[in-house]
Amino acid sequence: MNDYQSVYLALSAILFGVGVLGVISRKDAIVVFLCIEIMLGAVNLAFVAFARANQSAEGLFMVMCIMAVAGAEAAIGLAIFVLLYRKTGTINIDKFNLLKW
Amino acid sequence: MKFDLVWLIPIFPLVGVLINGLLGRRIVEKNKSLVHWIACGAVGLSFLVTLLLFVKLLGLPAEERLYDFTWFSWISSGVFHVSVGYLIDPLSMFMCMFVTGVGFLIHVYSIGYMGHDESYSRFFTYLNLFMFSMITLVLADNFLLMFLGWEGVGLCSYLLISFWFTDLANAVAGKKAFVTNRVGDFFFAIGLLVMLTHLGAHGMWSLKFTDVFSHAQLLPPHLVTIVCLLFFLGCTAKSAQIPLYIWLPDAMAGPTPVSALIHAATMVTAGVYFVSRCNVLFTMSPFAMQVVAVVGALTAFFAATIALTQNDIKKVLAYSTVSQLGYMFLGLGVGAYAAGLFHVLTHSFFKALLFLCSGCVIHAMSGEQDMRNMGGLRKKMPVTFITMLIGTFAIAGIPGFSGFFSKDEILWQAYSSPQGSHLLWFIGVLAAVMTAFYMFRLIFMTFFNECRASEEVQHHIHEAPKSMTIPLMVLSVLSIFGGYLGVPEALGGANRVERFLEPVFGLGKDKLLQAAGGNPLIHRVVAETAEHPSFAPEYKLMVFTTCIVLAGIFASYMLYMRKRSVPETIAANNPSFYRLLLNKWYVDELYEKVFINPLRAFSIFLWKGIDVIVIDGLVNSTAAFFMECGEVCKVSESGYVQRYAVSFLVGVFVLIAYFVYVR
Amino acid sequence: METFKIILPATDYVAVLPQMVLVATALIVLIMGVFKKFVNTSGVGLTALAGSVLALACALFVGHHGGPSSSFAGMVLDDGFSYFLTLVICIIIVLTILVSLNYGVFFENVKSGEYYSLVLFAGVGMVFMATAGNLILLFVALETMSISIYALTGFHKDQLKSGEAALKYFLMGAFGSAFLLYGFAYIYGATGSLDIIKISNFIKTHPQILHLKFMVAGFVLMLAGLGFKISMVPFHMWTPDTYEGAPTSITGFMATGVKAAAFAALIRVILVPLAPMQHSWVSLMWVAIFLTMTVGNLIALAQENIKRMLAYSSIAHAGYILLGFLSGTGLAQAGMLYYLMVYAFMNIGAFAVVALLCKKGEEFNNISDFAGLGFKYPLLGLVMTVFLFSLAGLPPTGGFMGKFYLFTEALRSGYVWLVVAAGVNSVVSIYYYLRVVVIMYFKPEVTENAVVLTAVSPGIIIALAVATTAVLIMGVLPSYFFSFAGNSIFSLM
Amino acid sequence: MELLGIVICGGAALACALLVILSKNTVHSALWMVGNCLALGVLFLFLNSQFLAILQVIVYAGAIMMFIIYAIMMLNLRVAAETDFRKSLFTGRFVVLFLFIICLLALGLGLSPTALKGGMGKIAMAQFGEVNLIANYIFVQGIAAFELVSVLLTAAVVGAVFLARKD
Repeated sequence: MNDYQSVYLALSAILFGVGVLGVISRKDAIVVFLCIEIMLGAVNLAFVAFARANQSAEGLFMVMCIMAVAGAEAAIGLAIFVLLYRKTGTINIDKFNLLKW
Repeated sequence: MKFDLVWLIPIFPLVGVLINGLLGRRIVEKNKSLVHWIACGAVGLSFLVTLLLFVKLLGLPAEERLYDFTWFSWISSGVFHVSVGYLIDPLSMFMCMFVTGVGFLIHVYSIGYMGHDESYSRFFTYLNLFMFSMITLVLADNFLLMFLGWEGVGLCSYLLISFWFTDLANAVAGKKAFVTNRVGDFFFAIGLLVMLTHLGAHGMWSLKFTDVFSHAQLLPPHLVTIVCLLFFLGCTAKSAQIPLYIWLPDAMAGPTPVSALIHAATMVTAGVYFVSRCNVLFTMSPFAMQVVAVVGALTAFFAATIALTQNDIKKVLAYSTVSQLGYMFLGLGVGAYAAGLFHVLTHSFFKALLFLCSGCVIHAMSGEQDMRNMGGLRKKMPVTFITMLIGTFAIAGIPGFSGFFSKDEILWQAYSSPQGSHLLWFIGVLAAVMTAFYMFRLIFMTFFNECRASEEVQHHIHEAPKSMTIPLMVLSVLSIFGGYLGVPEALGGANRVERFLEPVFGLGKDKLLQAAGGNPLIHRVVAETAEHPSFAPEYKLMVFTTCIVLAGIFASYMLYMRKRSVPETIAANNPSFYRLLLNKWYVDELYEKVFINPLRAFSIFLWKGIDVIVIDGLVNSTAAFFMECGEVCKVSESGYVQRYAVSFLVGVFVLIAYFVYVR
Repeated sequence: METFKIILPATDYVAVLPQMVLVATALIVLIMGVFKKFVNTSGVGLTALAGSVLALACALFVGHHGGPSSSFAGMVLDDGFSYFLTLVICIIIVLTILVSLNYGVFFENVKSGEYYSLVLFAGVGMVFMATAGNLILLFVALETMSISIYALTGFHKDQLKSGEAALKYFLMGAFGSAFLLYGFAYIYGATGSLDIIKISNFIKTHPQILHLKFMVAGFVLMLAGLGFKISMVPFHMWTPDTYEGAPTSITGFMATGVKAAAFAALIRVILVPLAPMQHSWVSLMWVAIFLTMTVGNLIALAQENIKRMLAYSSIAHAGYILLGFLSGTGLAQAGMLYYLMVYAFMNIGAFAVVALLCKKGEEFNNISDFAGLGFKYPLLGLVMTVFLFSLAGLPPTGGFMGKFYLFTEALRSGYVWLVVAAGVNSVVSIYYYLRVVVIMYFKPEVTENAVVLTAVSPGIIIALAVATTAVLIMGVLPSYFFSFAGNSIFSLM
Repeated sequence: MELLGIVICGGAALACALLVILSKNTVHSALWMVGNCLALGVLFLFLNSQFLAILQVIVYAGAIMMFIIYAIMMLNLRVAAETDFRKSLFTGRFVVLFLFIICLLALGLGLSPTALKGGMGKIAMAQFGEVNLIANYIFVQGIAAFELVSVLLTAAVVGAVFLARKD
């Protein structure tokens, strides 16, 4: 049975790459965070594809956990952004450069 | 066997150290007396536990008096294991008894003596630390733990000699003691390593005394001699023998209770203890025994000659300590281990007593130590006078006092033992005469005649407080009666000390070792308890020695009471000889010329030439190089979080590239 | 369709008793924090303390009797390794709370219920990370820990540095866990399971799988994700910034707890199952370890801020511990655990001293602030000296013995040059650790804005005493602890 | 037929993802992200995982993304914080890195389906992805992780509320 496994995996890899690219190039903290979410989405896709290939529910449960974690990260991340925005009026991550060397 | 309480003995002083060391200053602010209650209490408790175990040990039949208590594993690395364990046998309990006992008395004495010192808690912390180390030293069941105690007492000695470190002389004296001891320790450690590696080559990776001694036959004879000599060199430093005795007289810079405890009664006997502990090894090497005996005899004689002319009251006592330690080694060297240890015991009583008395004198004289400025103290300080007189009788070997029995035993053994010789005996007798002479010189100069101190000092002279005099009285009682523990058979006694220690030294040892799982020794221990076919020679020697000692006392009386101009005339007529003695045979100067100056020159060369230019240059430039590297590298930490992410990515890429494509 | 019942044996819950106690305490503390008016503020901290001590007691007395076993269908492993790390982590939590009790005097936020509950939640995550037998649980635990610590890092809300640190840690952390997850996905794809023991067995029975690029890439991504948490070069960049900006009590917690948990995961997930392919990562890990030690130590030389210096030094310490990872023998792993334990005590101790030197709302974090401290507060100076000696690896402290074990094993495995490099690094590190000691004892006290100990609670005295004693005891009597670590490694499932 | 669907949805997911990183407007980025989630959801359906597809739509696209958009609105960040990011996006090292990651991941990983024979699954293909199977896993084998997720969410809420709260 041809289940197009490699297509899913390639797609997942490319999506992951797009996410990484966004993380290292965009300066807006929220967009950076969105790009991390893209990476997680790519991981999810890989997990579901593998879960089907392995025919086990473990991978599916992992995906659910990842969703929950993504939600939790969103909550904490946005809280940090709000905190910083209140202080400085920006969430451009290049502006946060007090700590270095 | 119920000796498991033994770990309590070292623990009490350690707890004292922790409490006084960490909180001492605060305790002193609140309630000064608490400090000495803790310190003395700790040692007192140790003494009580020791007493308990001692009584228990006495209750056992002689051949069962060996118990090895392993507390916990200390170092374990491959085949080599060392545990913290305590060996209970007659020898260790014998040592532990008087270490804790005399230690306790001196702790009590210090309450009065150090009462006005600013660093009250520091003093007691050090003293307790010393007690801990000393107890560890004598109770340890293996060489390494013993060495820990050995180093510990050295450290405490250093700390206490330079206790008043603001005075440069004290700091220098402390340093001298420390360095000299390090020299000895160095050889000691080499001996230990030689022994261990050799035994290890036979699969005996153990440092336990019982293991080592029962496998001693694995060592070839020449190696035993080397090891014994290296050990003995270590002992000469710790126990102040030729050639490394030079630190002990200077060590008198410390507070007097310290001189009494460490530099007379306990620490300096560590070498004697160690040689006795290793009697199996030493007995295997007759040459090493000879060296011990000769060095001991020479030291006894040599130090006594120096003591004749010293004017500092503590220096006299210090040289007399060196001399008496020489006696002990003489005893050990001729195979009379028990006699040597018996002298350790009596000496610890009367020498501690003498030092404490001299402390009272110094205390009363407002810190004056020169005997030429003393005199006539007999009436003002009766207790001190009487107790000191008792101590002097004991050390001089007046019949009936403790020193008589022990000294006589050593002299008799030196004369009669197969390893002994008449020459050794004769040197010993000469030293005994001189001892009597200079000790009475001390008494006469200090307590008799008119007082030569200044008016102001005279005004302050007073008897010491109770906390100081009570230990004196206890010690003087011990100085009298301590000797009766070991009355020789010739005088109708049972020589109990020797009987008690016999399992360790005598033939009983083989049985003990077998009981402990070891092999019987191939080299039989020479029986020093040879049959006395007749006591007549011993009587003769005893009477002879006593007479000649009394003659020495009489000479001292004549010179320092009656014709007081004579000593000066003698000194004036033999200026070079007098100066030679006064300046301690110029040994310090000799060492300075032979060892220290070349070494110093060499080290100055190393310092100025090699160190400053080559090494410092290297080190500094290395340091500068690393600092610079740090400065450069830290720029990588730019503070921009996305660059961090890039670095992360690069890492991942390198890893993947390596594993997926290169590998 | 059949109905199914949830049937779990009660003993399963006994295996996670410490974690349950921690969660319950966290919730109680959280609720207490809400009713500020009725509850004394110190009551919150004390409750958290009581709960964590109880958890420690549970970990000590309830855990691991008999051989290794698992519960929750293999999700939670109960072996000697779990036991050891649960103990270490519980000790870290207790010490952190003790330090925080004092630190809270200076900083209002640290007193709140949220603070303590987050510390406890993070602790739950750490314990689960060390005991997880399944990658799902491992991941959730890691995120529980991380998310709590992201928040804790930003707890100085009035300081921009703290927020910045939280931002950086959060972004990098989320980025790193995505990589970790991707690695999990590949491992899952290659072996068909997320259960660590099943993965192990699968690799044993199908050794050819190790040649699959798939599998290797999964391993690499996991290594990156966990390497991030232990700050291995080049995944270390977040460490100094985050450590500097975070509240000091949390920095100590991060430097020890997170590292202990992440190393536990590293051993469980990579070292043990992938042991058959160990020979293939040698040269690369060699370089990584070398860089980790060297970069950490070199940059630490150039630091003026003590928290930042300790952060760089923690990178270097990760390098030392990774030596055991490279050697891979049982004794080397025992050495890693031993070092983790010593490291926990000495590092939390050092950070506790830093946390002690505060004014209301202001910290003294410059190394120059320590001038004259040794004489002004002799006991504190002594304690700090002990910690720094131990960090520098000088006898008679535990740090020395830890390095001794790790270096010896690495030598025995033949990594002579790496050990030489590690030795040189230790020497370099002595320079910057002893610099603090020198400044404490040989520099005159600064006159203006001098450091004053304003609040010393009994809690922090206990914490410092415990840490000092532990460091010294582990240095003088290492064999007990080492055999404890060794036993825990040998009963590793 | 199936392949066509996969390609379309995959293409959509990819396009949405690219648009997320290319949009100047933060709100637009977030909306494209919703699109990405929906496309992934459809892909999950192709992969026989109905339940996850539903979750993906409801939880991801519905809840999390709305939460993010709400935050963006609250911060009033209509235009992204940076200027000229597109130039930096396609210059220099980022291009190299991008190509690198694509080639590594796709080449090394995607094309070896033989590996998947090692799977240990037992579930019949027809049942795969049904909710009761997942539930069975969650509440029997995965109960520990499931419970820990609750702890995680509590911690996140506590932390978020504390950080975002105005003092």
